[in-house]
Amino acid sequence: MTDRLQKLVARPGEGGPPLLMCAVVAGDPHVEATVEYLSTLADAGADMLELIVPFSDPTYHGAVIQRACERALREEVTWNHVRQIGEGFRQRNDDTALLASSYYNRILSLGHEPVADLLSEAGFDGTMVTDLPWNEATPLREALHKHDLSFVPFVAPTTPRERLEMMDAESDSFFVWTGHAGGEVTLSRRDFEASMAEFRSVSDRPILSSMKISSGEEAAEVVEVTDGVLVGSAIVWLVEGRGADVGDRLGALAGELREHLDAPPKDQT
Amino acid sequence: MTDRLQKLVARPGEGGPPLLMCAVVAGDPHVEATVEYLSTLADAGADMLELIVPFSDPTYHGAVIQRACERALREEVTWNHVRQIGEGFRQRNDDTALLASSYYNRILSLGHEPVADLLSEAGFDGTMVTDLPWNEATPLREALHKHDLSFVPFVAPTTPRERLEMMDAESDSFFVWTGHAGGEVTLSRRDFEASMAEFRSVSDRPILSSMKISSGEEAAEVVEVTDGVLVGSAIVWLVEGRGADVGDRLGALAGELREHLDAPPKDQT
Amino acid sequence: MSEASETTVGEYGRFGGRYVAEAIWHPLEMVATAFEEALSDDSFVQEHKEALARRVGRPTPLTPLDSLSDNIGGGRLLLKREDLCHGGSYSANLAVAYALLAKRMGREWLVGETSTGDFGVALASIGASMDLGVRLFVGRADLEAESLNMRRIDELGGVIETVDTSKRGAKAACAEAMRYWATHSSSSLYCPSQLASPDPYPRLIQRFLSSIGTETRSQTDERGIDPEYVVAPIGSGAFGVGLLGEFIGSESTQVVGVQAGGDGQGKKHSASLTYGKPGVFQGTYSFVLQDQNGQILSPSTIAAGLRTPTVGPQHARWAQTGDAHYVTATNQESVAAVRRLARSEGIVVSLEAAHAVAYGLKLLPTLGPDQHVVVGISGSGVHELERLAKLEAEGSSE
Amino acid sequence: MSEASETTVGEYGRFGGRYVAEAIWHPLEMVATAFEEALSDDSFVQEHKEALARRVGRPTPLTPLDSLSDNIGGGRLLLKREDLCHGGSYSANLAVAYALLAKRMGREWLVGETSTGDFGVALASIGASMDLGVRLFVGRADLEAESLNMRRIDELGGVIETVDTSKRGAKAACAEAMRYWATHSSSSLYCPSQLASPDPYPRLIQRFLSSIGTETRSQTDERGIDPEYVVAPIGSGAFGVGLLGEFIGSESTQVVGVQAGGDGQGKKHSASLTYGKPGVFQGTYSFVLQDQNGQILSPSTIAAGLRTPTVGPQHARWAQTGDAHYVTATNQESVAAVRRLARSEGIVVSLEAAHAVAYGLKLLPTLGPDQHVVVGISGSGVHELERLAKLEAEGSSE
Ligand SMILES: Cc1ncc(COP(=O)(O)O)c(C=O)c1O
Ligand SMILES: Cc1ncc(COP(=O)(O)O)c(C=O)c1O
Repeated sequence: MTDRLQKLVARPGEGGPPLLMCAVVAGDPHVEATVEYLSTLADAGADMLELIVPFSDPTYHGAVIQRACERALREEVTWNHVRQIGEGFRQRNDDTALLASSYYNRILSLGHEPVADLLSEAGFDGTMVTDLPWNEATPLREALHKHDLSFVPFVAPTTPRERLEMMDAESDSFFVWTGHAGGEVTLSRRDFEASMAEFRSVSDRPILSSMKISSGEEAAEVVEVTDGVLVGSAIVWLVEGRGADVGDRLGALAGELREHLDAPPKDQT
Repeated sequence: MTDRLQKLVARPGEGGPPLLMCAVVAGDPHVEATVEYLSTLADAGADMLELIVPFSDPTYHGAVIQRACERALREEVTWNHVRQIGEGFRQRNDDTALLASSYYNRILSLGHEPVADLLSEAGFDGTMVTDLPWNEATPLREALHKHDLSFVPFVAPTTPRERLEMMDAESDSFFVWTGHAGGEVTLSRRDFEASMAEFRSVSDRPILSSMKISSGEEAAEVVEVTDGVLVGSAIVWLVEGRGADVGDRLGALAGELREHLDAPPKDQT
Repeated sequence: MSEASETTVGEYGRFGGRYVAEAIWHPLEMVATAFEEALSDDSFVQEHKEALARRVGRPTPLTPLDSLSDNIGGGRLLLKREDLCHGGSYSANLAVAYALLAKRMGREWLVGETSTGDFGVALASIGASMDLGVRLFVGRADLEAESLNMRRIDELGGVIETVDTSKRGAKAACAEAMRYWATHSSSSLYCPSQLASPDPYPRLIQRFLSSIGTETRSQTDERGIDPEYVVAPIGSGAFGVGLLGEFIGSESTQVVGVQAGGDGQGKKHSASLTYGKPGVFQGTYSFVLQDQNGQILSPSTIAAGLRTPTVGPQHARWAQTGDAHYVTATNQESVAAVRRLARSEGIVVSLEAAHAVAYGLKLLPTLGPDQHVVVGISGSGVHELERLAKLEAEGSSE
Repeated sequence: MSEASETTVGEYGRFGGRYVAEAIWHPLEMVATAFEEALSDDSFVQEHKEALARRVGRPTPLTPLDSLSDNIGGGRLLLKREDLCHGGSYSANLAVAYALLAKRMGREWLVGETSTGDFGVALASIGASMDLGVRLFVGRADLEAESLNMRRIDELGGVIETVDTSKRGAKAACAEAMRYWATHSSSSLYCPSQLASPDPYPRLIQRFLSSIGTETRSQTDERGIDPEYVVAPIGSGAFGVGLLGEFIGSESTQVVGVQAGGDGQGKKHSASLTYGKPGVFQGTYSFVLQDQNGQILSPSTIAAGLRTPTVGPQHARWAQTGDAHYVTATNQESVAAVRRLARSEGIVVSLEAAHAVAYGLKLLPTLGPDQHVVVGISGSGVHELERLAKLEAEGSSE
């Protein structure tokens, strides 16, 4: 783990405010804009940023991110562009964690070691790979760990306890809960809370919830039982609108999310 | 055999002129016209007349007679109409042979005996049944013979010698040679002559040829090796034209045929 | 109605015979002779058996319909699946036999008629594989309605001769094919699909399709079943004679043929055994749809393959002796049976076969769980789907 | 190209694995467990065997093409006829197995994708007969191009979910089906038609389709033949693994997979084993058509069923070890093969199968009269005829 990520990951355990992670698609609509958007989101209060490296077939993502990937693909986003974006962002920001996410074939096309080298050099803190489950990730994880980079595991409603235990034992940073897989969120509030309780009984690591959150209120509700949120579609959807004021609107959404996350929990004061 | 038919059938053997048989479809275009046409043809020189009793599915006939049957069917030609036609014709003519032809199912629908009774009473001399081969004809033949009516057998290019012998032994009047079965005449002149020679070696009975003859010249050529002709389509085709002068045109064709048949054979004088 | 006709060849009681133009008598006699000789030639019989296995795909399954039987309650339904033959219908069985016979006789062409196209496809297929030309007579209405099959025939190199008739069904094409054969009998073998044909075809067809029945018998034996009913769709009755023949005379099995009841009003139908009278048509003495003048009436049914005004002489005979009984199913019942079978068993059968299924479905509730109904599926319904969709769109069933 | 991936489950050398979203890992694990248990349960194995006989119509024939072989000269060609399975393609074999497994697991729905519609028809058929719902994901382009099969699915009560994509082939539908399953895994069984799927599907598909190969083996044995070549069309490779698996490692038989060479220019094709590189797609590590950035490239071929950018991991493995070799046939060669086979043998095969036939036809002249080529026919070409006619009209072959 990088020091930067370590500090953030420790925060919930120390009673600090919930974590806010925001996602953008690299190269949507072009590489320079992406650096701009990442900075804006960080400035408005995002603790962590997910840079989605577009893949031709984003099987598990929803329609909004699928469309964004299609837009970005017209730009032919290469690993060099990813390096540029990381370096560009790090010129402006040194505290906010930056994670590259993609599908495994994009990693394989460059190779585990070169990807780890590149991410490390460009100031990333780790990766998430949508179609690389923990069991299959050993080669990539080993390459990343040489550079103190993290491989962030996903948890799903279907993840059984043994897998949670395995991932908790082998992982180093935090978890991302995906309550859906591109489709609608199908879990009831009760099931969601039960899942989080089960996770809690296994692991002390923070868990961020990714479940199509699109407003501060929704975020505040979710962090009653998790340690933070990952907001993807709602951010990317603002980019889709384009226009000159995308930056302002991104800042406004991130600010709203931050504000609600920092407010004391409704029920427990 | 009726006396009338007997006289005609004997004629070729006695060195008389070839036989001319003309066919019309009963009820085409209506029953009264049919009587008219038969009389006209007889007056112009036909020795025998075939009254085709229309059947819904004249499988083995050519397009001209098929269309004529369709026209006649609109008139619903019943056996009673056949009786009327026979009686009407006999009021005007007592020498010309009259044969009813049809498909077997029309005979069966009334019954063998009733058909024989009716034909006899109405002045017919016999029948031809297109889809009733000699082997299957015993019940009908027996019914006809009670009234001295004839059942005229067909001979085809495919008829083997044994069948000729059988039919010659069992039949009483004459034969009709069909060089086709609704389609084009496929036999070459040489094959035709060979067939007739074979027939001659088996039977002394007269044979009339039905092979889409449409002019006096064709008729004259054919009777070089047969004892006469049966002209069907060419007659019926004239009726198809309709108009007021059908009778005149029928008479003209029959007259032309008669004239050429009576002229001395080209080669042998 | 008239007195009985005394046939001299191919008799089934008073039915059958060879009522054809003189030009065809001897060609038919040659086919009859070749057929008899072939049957007594072990190598031909063996060749035929092998061709059925390798070309047609025999044996075809006997599929128990457990889900449907459970849902309806009562007896158990099983299907004899000729829809799984090469080409999707039982026709391949007959086509293979014709081709082998033609080869044996030194004929270069197979000549036949086709209305649904099934038989045409079967003939064209086997013709292609045995270097035999195939000439098929098809009514214009059938040609247009069955474009998929007609395209298939063309792809297989078959020659299609259009017969100008606006009525669907084999009648006109049959006449034209026979007429053609009359003048080409030395180079070609006439291959009727209709059991209602002049001798020797009824006996030839029965023999060459008999494996459908004998195979069913051994499959039921294997499962320890003695069927209460064996049911077949009957148009001209070729498939029916193949399946039912084996069970005729059985003490324990009732033999049922189902004809097309059309609109169910007794007016527009193809039910010669119910509404017809004995007569001669298509070269054989059998039950015929006809008026009081002996004119042939137009058959009507949603199932083109059943659209024939007459029926093979064996069925006329069995109807008379009571060895089999003949019933009808309507257009509506048959469409419903296609749907029902598709939805509950995943098997899409032809509308022809659906007539038998419809009757089988009616039998089930009258039976107990140890009683079995075997229904013969003459062909697959893939090519019917377009029609069904259209009917649905029109909101009618004829 | 990257270093090898070390898979932990479902390995075929360095290929295979289970590369899926976390949400699907455990559902797949449950399928894997159920599959293993089912295999060691004799009653399941027996039930499966019986279903293959009664529902699918196994055994399918091995048809010797004497006429075609005589004409070409050289070796002898035989076809393994999966076009005679229920529904007209080998898919029925797999669909039956999925349905039995789903029942065993207490699942109520079968979820899958279909591009040519063949697999969809098979799944809908068997689903109907076993009271299982069937939900099929189909790309819009495929839906329009394969209207006959789609209508059939509808008739069978299958639910079609349109996936909005203008490209033909299983890719988009596959993703959507898996995504749907991720949130419905407790009530439904995911039933991929593609061998290029996450573990346990490659091994499950190989096992459940193995009867194609073992049956072929016993049929060649019966005829006293030891084939020189066994040839199968390879899209994702499910049919291929079923047929070829039995012959892998044989000393005397060469095993050949034929992929779609498309235009023959090496640009528009679906030949992942010839032009692809190792990578992860559709949940498995195998050969993938991709650019240097790891983006998946669109496959192209006239045969929708072969239009996939990747291939099952077994084939990647066999290509690497040399146990099988993989070649291509072009669009043109395949269309010509359909025609040739139809005209000379009366068998209309799918364009997919035609790729293997095209290669088989090239092999024949290089062989002697005692040498045999067995070509696997994955499905019938009835539904191709409309397309062929259109191509002909356009005077082109793509
Ligand atoms: C890695 C990753 N990032 C982002 C997202 C999208 O997040 P959201 O829930 O906001 O749509 C997903 C969705 O599954 C994901 O897997
Ligand atoms: C009994 C009968 N009458 C008439 C005809 C027609 O005669 P034509 O040769 O003039 O067409 C035929 C033709 O086969 C026939 O069989």
